Amino acid sequence: MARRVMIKGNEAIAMGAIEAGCRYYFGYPITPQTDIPEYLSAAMPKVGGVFLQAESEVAAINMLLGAAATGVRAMTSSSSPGISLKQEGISYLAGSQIPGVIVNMSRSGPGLGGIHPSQGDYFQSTRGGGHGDYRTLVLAPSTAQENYDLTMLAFDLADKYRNPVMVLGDALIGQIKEPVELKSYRKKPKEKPWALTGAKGRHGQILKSLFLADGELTDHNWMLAKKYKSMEKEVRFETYRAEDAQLLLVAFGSVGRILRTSVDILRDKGKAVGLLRPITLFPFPNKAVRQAADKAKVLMVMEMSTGQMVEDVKLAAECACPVDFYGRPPGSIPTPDELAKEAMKIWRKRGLK
Amino acid sequence: MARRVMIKGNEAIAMGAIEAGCRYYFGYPITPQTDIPEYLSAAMPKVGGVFLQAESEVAAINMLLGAAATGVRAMTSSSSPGISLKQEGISYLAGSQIPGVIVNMSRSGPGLGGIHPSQGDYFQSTRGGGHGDYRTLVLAPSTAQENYDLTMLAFDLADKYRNPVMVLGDALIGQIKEPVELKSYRKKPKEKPWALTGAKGRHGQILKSLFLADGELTDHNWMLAKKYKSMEKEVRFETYRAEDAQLLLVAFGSVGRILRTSVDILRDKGKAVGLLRPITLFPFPNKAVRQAADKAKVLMVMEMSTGQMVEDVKLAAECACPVDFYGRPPGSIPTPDELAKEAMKIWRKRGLK
Amino acid sequence: MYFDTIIAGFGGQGVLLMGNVLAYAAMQAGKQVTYMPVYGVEMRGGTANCTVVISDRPVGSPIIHEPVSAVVMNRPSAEKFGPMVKKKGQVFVNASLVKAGQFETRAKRVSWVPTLELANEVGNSRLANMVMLGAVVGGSGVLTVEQLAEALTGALDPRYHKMIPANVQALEAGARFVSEQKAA
Amino acid sequence: MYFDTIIAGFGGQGVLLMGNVLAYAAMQAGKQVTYMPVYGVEMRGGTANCTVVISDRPVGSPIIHEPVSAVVMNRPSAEKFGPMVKKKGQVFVNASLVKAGQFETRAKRVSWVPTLELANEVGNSRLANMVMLGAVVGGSGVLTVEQLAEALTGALDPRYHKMIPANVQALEAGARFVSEQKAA
Amino acid sequence: MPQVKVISERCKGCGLCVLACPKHNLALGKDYNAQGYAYVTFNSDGKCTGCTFCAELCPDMALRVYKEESA
Amino acid sequence: MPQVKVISERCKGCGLCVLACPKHNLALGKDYNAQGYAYVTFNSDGKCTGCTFCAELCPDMALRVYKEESA
Amino acid sequence: MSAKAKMKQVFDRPKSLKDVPYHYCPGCHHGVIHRLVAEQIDAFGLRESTLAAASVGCSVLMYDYFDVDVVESPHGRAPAVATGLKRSRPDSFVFTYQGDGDLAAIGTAEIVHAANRGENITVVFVNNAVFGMTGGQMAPTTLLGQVTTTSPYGRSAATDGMPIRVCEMLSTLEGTAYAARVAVNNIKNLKKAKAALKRAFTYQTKGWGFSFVEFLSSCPTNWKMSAEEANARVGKEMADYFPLGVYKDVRAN
Amino acid sequence: MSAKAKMKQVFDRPKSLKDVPYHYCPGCHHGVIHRLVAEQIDAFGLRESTLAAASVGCSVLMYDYFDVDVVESPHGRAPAVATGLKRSRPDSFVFTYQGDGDLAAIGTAEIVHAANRGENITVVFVNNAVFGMTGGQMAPTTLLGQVTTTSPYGRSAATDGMPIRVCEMLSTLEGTAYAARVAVNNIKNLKKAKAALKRAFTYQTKGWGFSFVEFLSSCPTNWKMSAEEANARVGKEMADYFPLGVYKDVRAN
Ligand SMILES: Cc1ncc(C[n+]2csc(CCOP(=O)(O)OP(=O)(O)O)c2C)c(N)n1
Ligand SMILES: Cc1ncc(C[n+]2csc(CCOP(=O)(O)OP(=O)(O)O)c2C)c(N)n1
Ligand code: SF4
Ligand code: SF4
Ligand code: SF4
Ligand code: SF4
Ligand code: SF4
Ligand code: SF4
Ligand SMILES: [Mg+2]
Ligand SMILES: [Mg+2]
Repeated sequence: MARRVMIKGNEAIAMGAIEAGCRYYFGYPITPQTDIPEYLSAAMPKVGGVFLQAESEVAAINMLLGAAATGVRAMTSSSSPGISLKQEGISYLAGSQIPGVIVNMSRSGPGLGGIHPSQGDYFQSTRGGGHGDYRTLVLAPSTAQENYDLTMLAFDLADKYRNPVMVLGDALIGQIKEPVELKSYRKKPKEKPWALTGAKGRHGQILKSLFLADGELTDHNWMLAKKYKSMEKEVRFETYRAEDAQLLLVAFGSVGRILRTSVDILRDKGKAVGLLRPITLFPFPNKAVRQAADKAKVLMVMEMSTGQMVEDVKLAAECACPVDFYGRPPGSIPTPDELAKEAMKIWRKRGLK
Repeated sequence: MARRVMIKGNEAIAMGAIEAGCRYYFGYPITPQTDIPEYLSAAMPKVGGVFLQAESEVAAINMLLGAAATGVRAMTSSSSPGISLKQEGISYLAGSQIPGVIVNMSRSGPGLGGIHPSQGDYFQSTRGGGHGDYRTLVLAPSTAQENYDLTMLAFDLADKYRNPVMVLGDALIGQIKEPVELKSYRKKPKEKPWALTGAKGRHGQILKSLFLADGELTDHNWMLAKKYKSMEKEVRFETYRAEDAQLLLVAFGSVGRILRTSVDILRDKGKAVGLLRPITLFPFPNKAVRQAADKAKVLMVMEMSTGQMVEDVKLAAECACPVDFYGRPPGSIPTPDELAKEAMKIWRKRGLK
Repeated sequence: MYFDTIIAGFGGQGVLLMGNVLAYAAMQAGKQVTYMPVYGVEMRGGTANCTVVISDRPVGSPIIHEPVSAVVMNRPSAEKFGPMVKKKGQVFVNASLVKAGQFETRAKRVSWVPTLELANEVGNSRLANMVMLGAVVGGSGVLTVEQLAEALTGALDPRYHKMIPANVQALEAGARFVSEQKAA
Repeated sequence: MYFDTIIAGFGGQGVLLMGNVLAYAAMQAGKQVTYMPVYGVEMRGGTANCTVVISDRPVGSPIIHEPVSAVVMNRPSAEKFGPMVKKKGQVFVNASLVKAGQFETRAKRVSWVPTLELANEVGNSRLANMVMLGAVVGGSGVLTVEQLAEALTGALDPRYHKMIPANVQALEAGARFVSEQKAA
Repeated sequence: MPQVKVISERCKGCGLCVLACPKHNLALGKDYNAQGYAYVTFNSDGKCTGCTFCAELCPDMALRVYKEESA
Repeated sequence: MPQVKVISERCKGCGLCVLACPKHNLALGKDYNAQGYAYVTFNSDGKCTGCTFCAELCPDMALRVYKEESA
Repeated sequence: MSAKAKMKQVFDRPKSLKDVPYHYCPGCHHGVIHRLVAEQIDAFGLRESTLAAASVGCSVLMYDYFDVDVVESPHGRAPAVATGLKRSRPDSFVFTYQGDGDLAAIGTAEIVHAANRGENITVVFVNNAVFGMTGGQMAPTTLLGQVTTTSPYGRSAATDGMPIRVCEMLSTLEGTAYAARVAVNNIKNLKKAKAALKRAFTYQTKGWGFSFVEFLSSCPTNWKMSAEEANARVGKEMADYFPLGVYKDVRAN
Repeated sequence: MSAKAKMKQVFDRPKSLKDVPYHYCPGCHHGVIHRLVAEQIDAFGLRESTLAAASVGCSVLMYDYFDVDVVESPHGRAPAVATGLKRSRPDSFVFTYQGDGDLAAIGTAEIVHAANRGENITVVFVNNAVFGMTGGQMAPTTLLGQVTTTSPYGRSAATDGMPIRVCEMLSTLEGTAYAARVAVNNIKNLKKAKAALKRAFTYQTKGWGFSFVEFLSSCPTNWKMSAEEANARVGKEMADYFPLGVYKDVRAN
C-alpha cells in the first residue's frame, strides 16, 4: 500500500512533481510557496535532478521554457506577483506549444497585498493573463492529497496537450499539513518527437510562436482554439451532498473545502444545501453546472474575491436558475459558520424551504 | 476652430497625451506602437517634458509608478508581449491607487505571434491580467480621432479614480492615418493631496499596496470593489443603424469600425442589421447590451480572437436573446464583405427576415 | 462618393508619399479618408504599399481586399495586386517598369502610364510617383490636380517645400497624359 | 468525533512541534486531520501558533475562529485566544507563565498546567511543551498518551530520536497531572 | 558623569551594545520587557566615558547617552 | 587561375566585397536580379589571387572562390 | 542622574525617524542602517523634500519608520520607481533602500540601468547575503558554502556561481559617480559608513550623479546565529569576500 | 573556368547553414556573423548536438538559416532559455544569438546572472548600437550624439547615460570564463573574430564555463548609411568607444 505521510500542501506539490518524473525545477522565493523550492533544493540532487534558483520569476519561466523544449518534465512555482511576471513566458509556452507545469500558490493582492489565501487570480489563470488568445489548463486542488495527485496529473496533461498547465492553490492550500497517501506514478512517458535534442540525422527543428506569413497565424490560432476545445474531456469536479440540494453552493479550492463544513452545518439544520467544487477551472465544468442549474433552485457562488468564477458559473448556468454570489476578498480566512450564514441569507431571500 | 491634421493613430495618442498635460512618458520600443515613443522623444523636450526610453517594459511601468506617485500625469505604451510584462506593475498601481495611462496597441499572439492587428488581449485588459482582484478602466478607440480624444479622457479618468487606465487599440488603430481634429484640452487639473511631494510641514505620506493586519486588506479590497462599481457611470458606446435592427452586431475597436461598412452592405441588401460598439470595455456597457437584447432578435459578437468579449455580451444579455459569435483570430485583417457574409449566415440560421 | 486604391512599389519609389498626398488632399476636400501603410517586418522585403480610402461616409475598413483601383509601380506589385482589383475597377500601371502580359487582372480599365519618361520630361526621374498620382486623379476623377497641389504643402516636410512647383508639374503631366489617352 | 485546538506561545516554546505531534498521532490513529501554522511575516512578532483539527469526516476548514480548545503557553496567547474558545470548550493554560485573572474566556473548563515545574521534574525544562501536550490529551481524551508516544518517531527529526524517552516521560507527566486534577 | 539611559521597552536584548562598550558598562539583564526580551542594563559605576559607541551600534535605538555640558 | 563565382540571385549589391578585394577584381554591375539588386560582377582578368577576402566578407554568401589544386 | 539639568544629550534618535519600535529581529543591522540614513536626511535638512522608494524585503515597512514620503516598489524595481520620482521632481532628494535579493537578483536590470543612466539618485543597498524576509533562501550574494534553505548543501560555485560583487560591477559603468561598500559591525566601520552616506548625499544634492552605498549587513535569524556571531561574521567572512572601501568617487581629488 | 576539373573550391558555405537567402538588409553584418558561427559548428562537429536559443531582434529568423535545433526566446530571455536547455541536456552545445537591445536592455538581468552562474553556454552578442528590427530606436549601446528614432536630438549623456560596455561589465563577474569583443568589418578583424569564436566553442566543449563573444556590427538601414559607410563606422566610431580585444580568458597561459 502507498505510504501515508503528514506533509505540508506545498511539500505535497514538490513530492508529486518528483514522483511524476519531473527532474527540472526553476523558481524564485516568494511566500507562501517557498516550501516548494526549499523542498526541491534538497530533494532534486538526490534523484539526479536539477534545482535552480533563478534570478527572478521571469528568468525561471524562461528556464522552464528552455528545459521543457528539450522534452523533459519541468516545473516552476510562485505566488501571485511572481505569476504576473511569468505571463509573457506562459504566453510563449502556449504559443510555441511547449508543455510545462506552473504552480501558483496565490496570495492576497492586488500589488504586494499580503500573504493571506486569496482567489483573486482566477481570471488571470483561466483567461490567460498574458497576451493573446490562449488558455492554460488550470487545476485547483483543495487538500494536500489533491496537491500531490493533481500535480502528477498536471504533468500528464501538459505533455498530452503540449500546453502549460497551472496548478492554482492559495496560501491555505500550501501551508496546511495533512495526511497524504503517496501513490506511485505508473504512466509511461509520452514520446516527444517535437523536442529539441540535437538534429541527429535530421534537419534542425524549431519551437516558436512567430508566424508572419499572411494567414499563417490565423491557422495557428484556430489550431490552438481547437486544442483548447478538445480539453473539455478533462473536466473534473466534485459534488458533496448535492443530489437533492435546493441551494447548490459552487466554490473551488480552499473555499470549496471550507464549504464542506458549512454544508454539514446547514444539513444539520435540515436545509437541503449541497456543494459543487470545480477541480478543473479551465476547462470549466460547464455541463455539470448547467445540469445543476436545472436541478437546484438556486446556485450560489462563493469566492475569496469580489467575484470572478461567478462569471463562469453564470455563463454555464445559462439563466436556468438564479446565480447568487458571496464574495470575501482576502485579508483573513472565512469560517464555515460565516459562509453558512451567508448561504442562509440567500436561502431566505430566495424563499427556499 | 480646432486644427485638422492627417496623422497616424499612434501619433494621435501621443498628441492627445501632450494636450492633456502629460509630460512624463516612459516606454520601450515594440511594433506596432513605436511611433508613440518616437513622436514623444521629439516632442517632450519641446514642451519641457520628459521622454525616457526605459531598459524594458517592466522598468517603464515602474518609472510611471514613481512619476505618477508625485502627482504628475504620466503614460507608458507598449504592445501585447510588453503589456504582459507590465502586469505586476499595473496590479501595484491599482493596489496603491496610483493613476496612470497605459496604451496597448495590441498585436497578434500568443507568444511572439506577429504584428497583425488583434483583439486577443481583451481578457487581459478587462479582467486584470495581473494578480489580485482589481480592474483597470479600458477605453477602446476605433479611429485616430478617438485615439486623440480617448487618450485625453484616459488621463481624466485615471486621476478621477486614482486608477490605471488602459487604452486598448491594435496594429490597425495605431498604423492608420486619418484626419484628426486637434481639440484643445480645457479641464483644470484635479488636486492630488495624496501625491508624494515631500513632507513639507506634515508627516511622511505613503503610497502602498501592502496591508498585513487582519482584515485590513479585506476592507481595502471592498473599497476598491466599490470604486470599480462606481465607474459604471463612465460607460461609453456607440450604435450605428441600430434602432430597428433585428440582428445587432457587437464589436469593439478595429472590428467595430470595419463593421460599419458591413452594416451598410447589409442594409443595402435590405437586412435590418445594426451595430453596437462598446467604447469602454471596462466598465462594460451592460445596460445597453441588455436593452439591445430585448429589442433585437439576435446579438452577434465579432472579434479578432476566438471569443473573449462575447462572454461579457452573454453575461449582459442575460439570455434575453440568442448571442452568436464569429471569431477571426489575428493573422490578417477581416474585410467588410467577409464579416457581412458571416452576419448573413447567422441571419439565415436564425430565420430572420 | 467612394474611392479606394492600393498603391504599391519598391521601397524607394515614394509610394507612401503618393498615398499621403492623396489622403491629405481628400481631407482638405472635406472627405472622410484613411491611409494605411504596410509596416514592420513586412517592410523588409524591399516592397512597400499603402491603401487609401476616400468616402463621404466614415470609413469602416482601411484595408481593402477587392480594391476599386490599384496603382502598381513595379512588377511584383502588379503581380500581387493586379488580380485583386474589382472587375469594374481600374489598374494604374507604371509602364516604365511593367509590361503588358506580366500580370493578370479582371479589371476592365488598365491605364499604362510611362512615369519615368514623363518625369524625365518634367526634369527629374524621381518625380515618377507624382506623375503617377496625377494620372490616378486624372483617370479616376476622385480629386483634382489642384486639390493635390494644395495638399503638397501639408503633406510634404517643410524641407522639401522648394520642390513643390516641380511636383505640381509632374502631377499635371500625369493628369494630362491620361486625359489625352481618354480622348484618343 | 470532532476536536480542534489552537496551540499558541512564544517562538521558542515548541508550540509548532506540539501541533505536529498531535496531528501525526491523529493520522496514525486513522483520523482525518489538518494542521495549519501561522507563517510568514506574521511569524516575526516572536509569537507562534497553529491550529489542529481532528475529525472522523474530511476536515473542511483548517482554521477555527471559535475553537473547541486552546492551548496557551504564554500571556499574550492567553489574551488573544482565551476569549475565542467556545463556552463548552476547554482552555489549557501554561500555569508557569500565566496567572489567573490575566485573560478572559467564556470556556467553562480551564486547566492550569504548571508545565515548567513538571518538565523540570522530568529533568529538562525544554520539555514543557510535551508536558502540556500530555495534559491536552489527558484532559480532552482526544487521543491517548501511547498514541502520541508512537507518533514521536514520525514527527521528530531523526536527529532528535534519542530524546524520545524523555519526551514520553513528559507526555505522561502532563497526562498524569490532569487526571489527578480531575480526580481531585 | 556620563550616563546611558536604557529604553527598556525598545531593547531586544541582542547584546551588540554590550560588545561595543569599551568599558564593559552594559550587561544583559534578567528582567523581560513586554515583548519578552531580557533587556540590557547600564552599570553606572562611573566608568562610562559617554563615547556613545553603545548607542551608535544599537539597532533599536534603545539607548540615550547624556554627558555633562562642557562648562 | 583563381576564380570567383557570383551567385547573382543572392547578391544584394552592398559592395562590401568590392571594398574587400585588394586586387579590385569586383565591381557592382548594372544588371538587376529578381530581388531588384544590382549585383556584383567578377573581373576575371587574372589578377585574382584566390585570397577569399571577398567571400569571407560577403554577408550574403553570394561568392564562391575556386583555386587550382596545388599539384 | 542627579544633576539632570546640567546633562546634555549626546545621542538621540534622528528627527526623520518616527518614534516607534522596529519589527526587525534582535541584532539585525537594518535598524542601524535606517538610523544612519535618517541622520543624513536630518543633517542635510532634507526631511521635507525626500522621496523614498521602498523595496520588498524585510525593510518593506521602512515607511512605518521614516517620516518622509515613501512609495512602495514592486520587488526589485525601486531604481525604476526612483527614476520616475526624480525625473518628475528633480528638486527632491530621492533614495532607494534595497536588499540583496531585491537589488542583486530580480532587480539586476533596473539597478544596472539606473546606474548607467547616471540617475541622480542615491541607492542604499543592504547586503545580508540572504533573502531575509522570505525566510532565508540563497541570494546572489550568499557566500560559497553557506547553507540556506535553498542551498541546503551549501552554495556551490559549480551550480550556483560565485557570490556577485555588486559594487565592483556597478563601478565599471560610466554613470556610476560614487560607489562604496561599508559595514556597521563596529564603531570604526560605522564611522566610515557615515562618511560614505554623507558623500552619497553630497553627490545627489550637488547633482553629481548616481551614488551607491552597499552595507554588509547581518541576518542573525536566517544565518541561524546569535546577534553577536552574526555581527562578527559581517566583519570576517563577509568583508573578506566583499572588501570594504570606496570603489568610485569621480569628484574625489 | 576552362579547367573546372582541376579547380578546388576554397570558399563554400558551411553545412550548418541552410542554402536559403537571408532576409537581412544589404551589407548587414548579421549575415557574416551567422556564417562564422556556423563554420565553428561545422569545425567542432556539433551540428547534430547543437541547441540554440534565438532571441527577438532582426536575427529572430535565425532558425530559418541555421540547420540546428532552435527554440525562440522571449525578448531578452535567451540566456535563461539557454540555461534551461543546457541544464536539461548538458551534453549539447548551447548558444544564444542576441542583439544589443535584447541583451543589454531588457535582458540585462538574464545575461548578468547566466554569466555569474558560469553557465556553460556560449553567447553571441551582436552589438549594432541600435534596435534594428523595430526600426532604429536608441539602444543602451547607441553612441553619444548618435541620432536614432528615439534620440532625435542625439544620445545625451545627461538624460540617457553613456553607452554601456557589456564585455567589460560581464568580465568583472567570476562566472565569466571567456569574453572578447570582435568585429567583421575587415579581414584582419574577421580573422580575430574567428579565433574568438573558436576559443568560445573550446570553452564550452571542454566544460570551462561561460563564454561571450561581442560582435560590433553594422546596421546600414537604421544608421541611414550606405553599406560601405556603415562598415567603416564599425571600425572607427564603434571600435573607438568599444575597444576590440580579449577581455577575459581564464584558461589562457
Ligand atoms: C515579484 C516578487 N517576487 C518575490 C517576492 C517575495 N520576496 C519578498 S522579499 C524577497 C527577498 C528579500 O530579500 P532581500 O532583498 O535580500 O531583503 P532582506 O529581507 O534580506 O532584507 C522576496 C523574494 C515578491 N514580493 N515579489
Ligand atoms: C517584450 C518585448 N518587448 C519589445 C519587443 C519588440 N522588439 C523586437 S526586436 C527588439 C529590439 C531589437 O534590437 P536588437 O536586440 O539590438 O537586435 P537587432 O534587431 O538590432 O539585431 C524589440 C524592442 C518584443 N518583441 N518583446
Ligand atoms: S557611552 Fe561608551 S562607555 Fe558609556 S556605556 Fe556606552 S559605550 Fe560604554
Ligand atoms: S544593542 Fe540595543 S537592543 Fe541590543 S541589547 Fe543593546 S540596547 Fe538592547
Ligand atoms: S579572392 Fe581575393 S583577389 Fe580574388 S576577387 Fe576575391 S578578394 Fe579579390
Ligand atoms: S558583398 Fe556579397 S552581397 Fe555584397 S555586393 Fe559583394 S557579393 Fe553582393
Ligand atoms: S530576517 Fe534577517 S534581515 Fe530580516 S529582520 Fe530578521 S535579522 Fe533582519
Ligand atoms: S535593420 Fe539593421 S540589423 Fe536589421 S537586417 Fe537591416 S541592417 Fe541588419
Ligand atoms: Mg537580503
Ligand atoms: Mg541591435
